[in-house]
Parts: sequence; structure tokens; C-alpha cells
Amino acid sequence: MSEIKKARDDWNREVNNFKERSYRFETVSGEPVDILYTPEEIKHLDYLRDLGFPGKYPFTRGVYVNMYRGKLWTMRQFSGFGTPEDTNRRYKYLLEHGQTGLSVAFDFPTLYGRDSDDPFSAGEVGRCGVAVDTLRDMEIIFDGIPLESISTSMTINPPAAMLLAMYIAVGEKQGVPSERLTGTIQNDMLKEYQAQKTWIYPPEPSMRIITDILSYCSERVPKWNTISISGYHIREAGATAVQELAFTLANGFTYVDYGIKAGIPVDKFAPRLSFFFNSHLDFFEEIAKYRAARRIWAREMRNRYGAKDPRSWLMRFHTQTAGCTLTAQQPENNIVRVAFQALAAVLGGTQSLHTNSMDETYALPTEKAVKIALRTQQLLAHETGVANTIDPLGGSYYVEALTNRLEEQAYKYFERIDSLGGVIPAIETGFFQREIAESAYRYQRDVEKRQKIVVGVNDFIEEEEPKIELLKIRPEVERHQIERLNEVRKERNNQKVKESLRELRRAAHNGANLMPRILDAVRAYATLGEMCGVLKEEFGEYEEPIIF
Amino acid sequence: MSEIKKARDDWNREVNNFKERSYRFETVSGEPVDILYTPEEIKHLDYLRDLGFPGKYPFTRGVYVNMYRGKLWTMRQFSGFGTPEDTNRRYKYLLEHGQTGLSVAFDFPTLYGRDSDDPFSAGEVGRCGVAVDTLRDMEIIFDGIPLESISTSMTINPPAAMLLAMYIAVGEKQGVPSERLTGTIQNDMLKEYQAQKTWIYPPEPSMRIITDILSYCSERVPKWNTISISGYHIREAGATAVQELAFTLANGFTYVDYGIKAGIPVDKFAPRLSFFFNSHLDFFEEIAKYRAARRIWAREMRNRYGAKDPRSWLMRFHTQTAGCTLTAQQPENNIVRVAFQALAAVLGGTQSLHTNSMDETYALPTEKAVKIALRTQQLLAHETGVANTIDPLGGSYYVEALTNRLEEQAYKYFERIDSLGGVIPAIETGFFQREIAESAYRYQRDVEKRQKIVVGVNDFIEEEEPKIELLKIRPEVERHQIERLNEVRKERNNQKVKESLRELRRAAHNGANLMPRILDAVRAYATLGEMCGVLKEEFGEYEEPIIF
Amino acid sequence: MEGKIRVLVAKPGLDGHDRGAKVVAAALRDAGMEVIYTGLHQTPEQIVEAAIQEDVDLIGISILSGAHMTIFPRILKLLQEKGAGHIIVSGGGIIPKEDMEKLERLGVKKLFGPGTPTTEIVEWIKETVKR
Amino acid sequence: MEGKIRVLVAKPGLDGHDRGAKVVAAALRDAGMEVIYTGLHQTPEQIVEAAIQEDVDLIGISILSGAHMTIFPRILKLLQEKGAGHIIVSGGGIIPKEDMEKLERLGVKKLFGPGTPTTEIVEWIKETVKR
Repeated sequence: MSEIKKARDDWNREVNNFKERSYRFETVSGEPVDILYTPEEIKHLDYLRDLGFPGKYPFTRGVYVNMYRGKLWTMRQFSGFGTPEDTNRRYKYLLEHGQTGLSVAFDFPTLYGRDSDDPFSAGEVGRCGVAVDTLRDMEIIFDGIPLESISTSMTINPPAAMLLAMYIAVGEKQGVPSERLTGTIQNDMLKEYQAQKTWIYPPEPSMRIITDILSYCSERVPKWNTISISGYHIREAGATAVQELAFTLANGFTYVDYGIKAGIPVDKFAPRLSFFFNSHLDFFEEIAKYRAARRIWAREMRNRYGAKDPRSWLMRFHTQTAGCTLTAQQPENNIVRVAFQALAAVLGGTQSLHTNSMDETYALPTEKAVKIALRTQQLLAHETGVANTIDPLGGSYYVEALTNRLEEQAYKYFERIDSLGGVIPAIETGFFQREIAESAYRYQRDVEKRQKIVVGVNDFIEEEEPKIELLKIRPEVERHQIERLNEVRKERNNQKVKESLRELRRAAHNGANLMPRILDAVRAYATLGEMCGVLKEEFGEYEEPIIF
Repeated sequence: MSEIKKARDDWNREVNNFKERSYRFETVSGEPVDILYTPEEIKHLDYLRDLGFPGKYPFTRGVYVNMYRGKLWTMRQFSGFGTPEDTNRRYKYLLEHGQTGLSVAFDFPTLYGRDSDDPFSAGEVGRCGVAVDTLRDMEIIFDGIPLESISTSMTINPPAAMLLAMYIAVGEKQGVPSERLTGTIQNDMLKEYQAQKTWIYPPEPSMRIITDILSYCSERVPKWNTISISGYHIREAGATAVQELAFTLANGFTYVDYGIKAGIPVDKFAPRLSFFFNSHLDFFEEIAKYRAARRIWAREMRNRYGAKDPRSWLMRFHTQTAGCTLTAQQPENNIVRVAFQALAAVLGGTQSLHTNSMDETYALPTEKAVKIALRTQQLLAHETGVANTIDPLGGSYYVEALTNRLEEQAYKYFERIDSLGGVIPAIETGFFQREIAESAYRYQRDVEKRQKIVVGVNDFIEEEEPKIELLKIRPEVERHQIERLNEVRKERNNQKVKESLRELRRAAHNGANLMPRILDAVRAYATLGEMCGVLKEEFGEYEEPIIF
Repeated sequence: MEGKIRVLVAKPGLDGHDRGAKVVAAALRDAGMEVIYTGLHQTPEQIVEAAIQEDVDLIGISILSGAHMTIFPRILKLLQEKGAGHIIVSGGGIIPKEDMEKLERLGVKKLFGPGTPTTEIVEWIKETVKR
Repeated sequence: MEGKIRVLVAKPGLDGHDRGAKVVAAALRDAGMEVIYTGLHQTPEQIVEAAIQEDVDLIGISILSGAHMTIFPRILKLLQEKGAGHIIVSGGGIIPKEDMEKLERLGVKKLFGPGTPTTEIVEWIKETVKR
């Protein structure tokens, strides 16, 4: 090893005689990148301690023993738009074209727990996702899709309990008991306060709802992923890779803290926690990020939280390619960006993947665009050979050094967050929001100064307007949705709705688990707005510190 | 290390309990791929001996000291179609959009040294490339493009001497002496007999022309790459990665043998040999192939041929993504294939790159398609961060093990070729042709049995016909080209042409270097067909052994 | 014109993607303007009220949810009703070209597409507010 | 019909990409047909002569150079002239759909696009030659 060091020193002296391009060599997040990595840079790496074997602690090389040789990642395109009928049709289309899991995008009113006829919903119904007001809508969305054999991910946060309850109720109608349902609710409120900004209640009651879900599902919906701890939105809001890694893990630890505080044994809920990361532009930084994330989570769950079940140690995660890296200019370039990002996610060992469509900077994707995105995953899986062996980059001097570096940087953030009193106090004083806003602004300035090149935006620019076909949301969606809502209100047993909402209020007040009451209200076709309204009255509304 | 071995054995026992997908895990070429690679699989790797440092023997990690930190690879799209005027316009378009080098595609008659009015040329003029009959055409192709500041690659083999002479003559007219011209002629006849099948004369006179070019250029065109030893076409014809690697290197060594036999000192011509590889589907196999190629070439040039100049040891190469992997079905999928293949080429340390266009299974590419292909390279170079550090996969257990394996397999082929008496005898008995045809047939059977999935062809099939815009070659191209040829024949000094052709014949006969005579004939506007006709009369024509 | 240019950066509707709004707000602040950022989830009424109260020269609306054809006309109408038609309305986000044109015909002064450099926005505001 | 089906696989013109021709020839051979492969660079005259001499049932032309609109009509015409119009002409390669249709109207029995499984070609030949 000392020979390599000597040779490296000699080479370093020589390389100084060569001129480099005028460019700041660093990752897209600003981590410095050396010109060369050799065994010297990872001389402290201990294979068995730091990498080990797939499916074994510390899981750096992958969470399952045989990984993609056993089962490919799930190809799961996030989608949903217009009416429940539109969305049902799109799902059937995707399943026909080889997609292997569903992922529901809800419209803004649904995400905020508001009904389609709420004044706040005007103009937003069915636009960025599908509108759901009552169980009736969920029945339509999953019409003809057997919940027994498909796993479904739902990106939903403040009203996560209600949507999960609706899914359970659809299962009941299909004759599938909740014990056999598989899927995920996002249900990650901490990143909402930090980055994505979809909230209703203040942090503490939000955490109470989440622990109620953890507790309920550990008994009744044991195969469900109860929280998808999401770095995706943190990154989209402008965070660096290190911030995404550190904040997401810190949030994860906070949920574990609250679960334990609520009296649920850690090994009872931790195996059902899953993660959701971004796959951004910097190819190797992303791969290193996933590997570092697995190693940190395993270590902390085992050592800090004393989890005994190896399933509590292993970090399973979904990945979505970075929407914020797509450009409106020259939209076909986005096909290429997404291809590289998807490859990074797979080389990083993701369990499921959404590949963005080329037209998503403009609108929800057309069928053609979403198909190309799906094909990208199929090409990766079946033509490139990258799923033949596990963690193919393991051992790479650069990737291992970068994995180590991201891990160290993440621990520095953990210390800062601890010193602020933990994640929730840090949210309340705007710490995360400020860190993210500063990174976003720094990136934008780098782009404007052309330290960072964005093809088609600040270099290789073309005058011509791109001509691509876009998906139009029919303007009558809002009206149709409100009509159906009114019908449901007329047809349901309103007395039963009232009672169930009264029970919900009582539980909110006296601390009983909310889930059974929500499920009852859902079964009675209470609207999302009615249920969230009750809780809002009990829990109050959140106001964020304004920072830019 | 023995601890790792023990742990690996334990893990192996465990992994046997897990079921794998029903799939034969191997590279696209059929090399077996293990489920996991660890330090155990590369325990004999000696960093300083086997990898070393970029720009240093054995060049495994790259041929230049600072690689892409100093200068990005050259983005060089192979193109040419229709008339010289059409091609000139396309080159200007590409240079405007950020391409950094030119690469000329000639039509079939030109590739075979035939004039546009030869009966054999009927229907082929300007179709798969640009038609060149005389110096006049080359003047038009490079009109307004300063040869002083651009490097040009010409894919031309039997008539390579004539096209190089025309380029030199265009330089003269622009006032650029031949000593300052930079570029490449393919001039690799061995792979023509093996795979690409564009030939005129038998192997021995072909080798004589090539050594004449080596000798002439070492004095007069010292910055020109005199042979581009090409695995590309070997691979396109159906060879495996190992065959591409082994046959290409064996051809390279044969040129070196002939150069030395012709009395040129090895260090006088070897630094101007360059290589041209394919970038096929199997991501890691391709990267390993480039790394193995560099290591083998360096070792053999230094040890077997006793080259002293390090520039004789280092293998510079151009890469083109694999045309044969593109599908007519769902042409947008090709954008994604090309993206992965381009990434492999860059991670393998290529010096220049052509990315195929999505529509090339149908026709020569449209402007839009070729631009997306070029943008793919720009995205790689400027957005993904992969050019930040040298040989980022160096040290990966899998990549190093695969590099070693491809190297070993190549040496096995070298032994077989030696036992057949060398490359040329092996060509004459059809050895390469048979090996390649068998690989091609094996691949096709794997596809038909769906052991190999080709997205859109044998899985994920769609009924709908793809609708894409195609480039049309105007039917009047042939007539225009013949008209110009007749004009030139009328305007030139026919006496001078006759004399120069007589001199050419004499040199062919008496062994004098052909290049100065060809240059004289070119300057007098002799046609390609006239010059090649003289040599054909002197050297005879090749007939191939028929094998399938 | 005396004093600093005053700009209200507003996020109407339900969409919580405030990255763009914040980056633009920071850039305008660094370019020497007085920037008031409303925070998220503002109704058109709240935005117009804040604009009048803060006596701004210009409102910049960031919208990515697709509700632009509902939000912008509403703001323009409210400004007229409250006698504040002199306040310039502009904005940016994911807005199809044809919608941009319609909105500009309705009275939105200028809309910026994704990828616009903040320097361009700064320049435009300085020029537009000056005259 | 007695005996093996006899097929001439031919590569006309200047294009040297014989991968497809060879793969098809090998597949037809393995399917029990008698296959004669012409080798490269054959003129239509040479192809027709070989077909008649070898008494084949079918000619399969592989062409990727774009000269198909010149080559195929020529072969059809020569076969007619030599009284060998009974020999079936088919082929494959990179041929745009509209050209395929034109050629099929002219008398080429069937053209196969890229990616066609060899089993499909085998099936088609067996069926077509039988009747």
C-alpha cells in the first residue's frame, strides 16, 4: 500500500503539469471530486465491516440476498389525472404495457383533504392527479383491478389515514382482507413541513395520526408500508444529495422515536417503514447516496434503537427520477436524462422505480411519453445486463470513497439537528427550509453563471419552440366530480355519516386510535373534507415560518 | 482475505436457498456472470502492475494523464448522404450545434472505388453516404470548413489512399500543408475480409497499400491516424465482445508485423495507429472490453514488439454505439439504448464517440434525430458528472474481474489464430467469418427462444406502426452526380490524367510507394474508378470463401 | 421614481412547490428590490389585499398546479375592483404557451417559462417598473 | 411436392452487411431446406442465372443499402424474360413500408422487415412453396 501511495504522489506531481478545463470539478451537489481514486483513498475500508454481503448487515450492497437475480425492481409509474374513470383507464393501459405496480397521484384538493366543491379547490380538481372525495371514487379507480395481486403506492400525507381506509374498504368489497393488502402510503409529514409544503395540522397532531397508523397497521394491515420516508421532495425543493440523505434519515429516526414513545415495540413497526429517494443528475453521487443510506440506517437501527429483527435494519426504497432536472426546452433530451437517472437508481439497488416522462415539465404525461419512460426501465432490466450481478459498482475506488464521504457529511447534519433539539423544533424555526432554499439558490446561480451547464437552457440553446403533444385535462372534470360528490351525499345514509364523524371527533379528543373511526366514516361514504374538517377543528392548522 | 473467503462461502450456501428468476445470467456475449463479486474474485489483481495510473503503462485506467479533466472526448457524428452539397450543409449544421469533429460516410460506390456512372453503382449513388468521384466532390464537401482547425475521420478502406490524397489536396487548396492535417482514415482491410466485406484486391496487395500509407504518412502527414483498427464492424456482423476484442487486436498486431517487415521502425508508425470499437448493449462487458484492450495492447507493443515510445503503447480509440442493437419497432426506445451505450463508452475512456440516431434502422438520420443523438453526448459530458474523475469504475470487483476475464479469453483466441498461421491465412480459410456467423446465429436463436429479450421485438410488443419522419434521398442525386462527373472529365487535362495513371501503374508494378502517384492523379482530377481500376488490373480481385 | 422597487412574490392555490418562488424572491432581494413573500396557499383575495397594503409596484405569481387560468383572471379583476389596476401583474411556472398568450391578452404583463434566468426577470422588472 | 425445398439466398449490390442473409440461410438449412448462398456483390443477372441453374423454388434477397427499388424489379423482369417466372421472389432488409407495398404490387411475393423471427420466414416459405 505504501508503494501505491508513493506512485500516487509521483503521479500527482506529474498531473499538475497538465492543464484542466476551466470547470469546478464537483458533484452536482457541490461535493469535491478528485481527479483519480485509487486503493489509497479507501485504505480504511474494511470489506466485512463496511460492505459485507447482500441481504446481510450493514446491507451496503443491497437489502435482499439475491436482489435482482431473484426479482427485478418493481416498475411503478406514478400516475393519476382527471376523473377516477380517466385514471382507471390509464392504470389498465400501464398494466397492459408491462408495469408491475400502481402508484396513485392525487389532485391538490385531495392532497389537502378538501372536497372538490371546496372554494379552495376551484381550478385544481383532477389537474395534477386524480380527485378523490369519497370511497365511491376509489371504487371506480380500482374497478377491475384485483387488489389481491397488485401492490399500490399512494402519495398522500395529511389525509393518509383516510385514503388507506378507503383502500381497505375497496379491498373489503373485493373480498380481500386487509391482512393481505400490499402497498405503501407516503404518510411522511416531516418532509412536508420541510419541503413539499402540503399540510393541514401542526406537527405534533400529525405525528399522533402517524403513530396511530403505525399501531393499527402493525396489527391489521401487516404487509402495508406505513410510511414512505421521502427524500424525493426535499431534493426537488432544491436540497443537495447530502441534505436529501441526512434530512430523510433524520426524519426516519424521528418516526422511530415517536413509535417507540407511543409504546409500539420497534421491531413491530420498523420493518414496515420504507424510503423514497430522488435520482438526480450526478450519476455516481446518487449511487453512493443509496449505498450510504442503507449502511447508516442499518447501523442506527441496530445500535441506537436496539432493533433485533434484521428486517428493522434494512432500508427498502422506491426511487423516482428527478423532475426538477427536466427541461421544457428540447423535451427529447429528458428521455436521455431519465435513462441515466434510472440506471443510477438500479445500480444503487432500488426496490421500485418511477421514471419521469419527457413532457412532465409541461403537463401530466401523455400515453406515449409515459410509455417511453416505462420502456426505459424495461430496457434497463432486460437488455443492458446490469441486473445480472448485485451491486456491480461495489469496490470501485471512487464509488466507495464517495459513499464514505456522503455518510460522514450526513452525520455532521445529524449533529446539527440534535443540537437544535431534534427534527420538529428544527422545522419550527425554519432550519431545513433555510438550508434547502440556500442550496436551491446556489444551484440557480451556478446555472446562471454557467458553472453548471444545463443542455438546452444555458448552452446548446435552440431558438425553435419544441413541438410536442400534451395531455389536456378536460375542463368538465371539475363539474363531473362535483356532480358525483353531490350524488353520493344524497344517496348515503347521512345519519350514519354524522355518527361516524362524531366518533372520530371523540377519538381525536380522547386519544383513542383514529384509524378504526376513520374506517367507519369511510365505509359510510363520509367525504374527505368532512373527515379532515373534524380533525382540523380538533387539532388546529399549521402556519409556516416564512423564509426565502 | 481468508475471512472474506469464509464469509463468501457461508453466503454462497445461503444464497442457494433463494430461487432465481428463470434466466441464464450471462453477458450479451454469453460470458457467465456470477451473482456477486467481492475482493475474493480479484485477489490476484496487483494495482500497480494491472491498473496503474492514467497516462502510464499499462494504461488500463486511460491513455492520457488527465483524461476528460483535460479535454472531453471528441463528439464526432458519422454522416454524409446525397450529393457533396447535401453533406456540406449537414456538416455545417452539426458544427453549429456543438459537434467537435467530422466523420465522413461515403456511399457504396465510393467505398468500392467505383465511379457514380459505373453500372455497378446504379441505385446506390449518394444513398448510404456521400458520393465522391473526384477531387471536385471533396472540395465541395469541405467548402467553408477550415481543415486547419477541424479533425476529420473518413470511413474508407480499399480506396483509403485515394481519399486521403484528396483530403491532402483540399488542404493544399486551402493553404494547409499536409503536416498540419489531423484526422483518421479507417484503412483497415483485415476486418473487411473478416466482417464488413468491402474489398477490391486480395489481402497481400491490400497490405502493401496500407504499408505504403504508413510509410508516406510517417514522413508527410505525421499527425494523421493512418489506420483505425476497427472492431466495430466485426461486432455488427454478429461477433461477441471477446471476438471483437481479440480479432481487432490480432489485426492490429498484423499491421504492426507488416509495418516492421516493410522496414518502418515501429515507433515511427505505431503512435499513429488508432482503434475503433463498438459500444453494445451489455453495459459492464463493454466497459471491461475497453479496459482490457488498452492493457493488452500496451503489454504486447512494449514486450512483444519492443516499442520504446510510450505513444506506441497507448491505445486511443473511437467508439460508435451499436447499430445492430437498434430496433425498427418503437424507435424512441433507441434513444435510450444509445444513451446507455454512450455512457459505457465514456466510462471505458473513449477518445471520441458517435452516438447513433433513433431512426437509423430505417434510413440515414434526419436532422432532428441526429441532434438528439448529439445532445445525448452533451448531456453525458455536462450534466451527469461522469467526466469529473478518471476511470470511475476502477476497483469495482465486478468490472475488474470481467476485465481480467475478457483479457484471458482474448489470449485464447490469439493462440488459435497463431496456430492457423496468423490473421491472413485464417481469413483465407474463413476462420473469422465462421466464428462470427456462428455467434450471430446463436444470438438470433437466443432472441427467438426469448433467452434474450429485445424490447419491442420479442417482448413488450405493440401492434401500432411507429410514425416517424424519415430522411429521403432525392432520386435526382444520381443524375446530378453523374452530370458533374462528366463535366469534370470534360474540363480536366486528360493528358495529365493519363500520365499520372501510367505512373501509378508503374509504381504498383515496381514496388515504389503508391501514395505520391495517387496524389498526383488526384490533383489532375482522375476519378476514383480510374485509379482503383489501374490497381485492380495490377493486383487482381478478391473472392471470399462462402460460409454461413 | 424614488426608493426601491417593491415586489410581492405570491404562491396562490394549493400547490406547495415554492422552490421557484423562493429562488426568484432571493434573486430580486439580492438585486436590491424590496421583496414581500406571501408564503403558501394564498387566495387571490389575500394576494390582492397584501399587494395593496404593502403598496407594491408589481405582483409576481408562481404557479405550477395548472390552475393559472382560474387564478390570474381573478387577481386582475380584484385589482380593478379595488382601484389598484396600476399594480403590474406577472408570473411564471408551468403554463402552456397558448395559455400564456391568453393571459397576456387579459392583462397579465408578462409570464416567464421554466428555465428563465433570474437575471432576465430582474432586468425586466427594472425596465417595466421604471417607465 | 417431392424432395427438399430449394432456396437461393442472395446478396445483390454493393452492401456487404451479410449478417442477416447468413443467419437466415443457416436457419433455413437447419429447417431442412437446401440452401444456396450466392455470396456478396451479385448482380441481378448473376442471381437469376444461379437461381435457374440451381433450380430453386424461391429466391430470398437480403438488401440493406437502399437500392431495393432498382434491384427487385430487375430480378423480376429477368426471371420473366428467361421463362422462370415460377420462381418465387422474396426478401428482407431495411425497406420502407411504402416501398414494400410497391414491390409487392410489382410481383415480389413477400418482404420481411427487421426483427422478423427466422421461424416466421421458415413457416412462410414452407407454406408458400407447398401450394
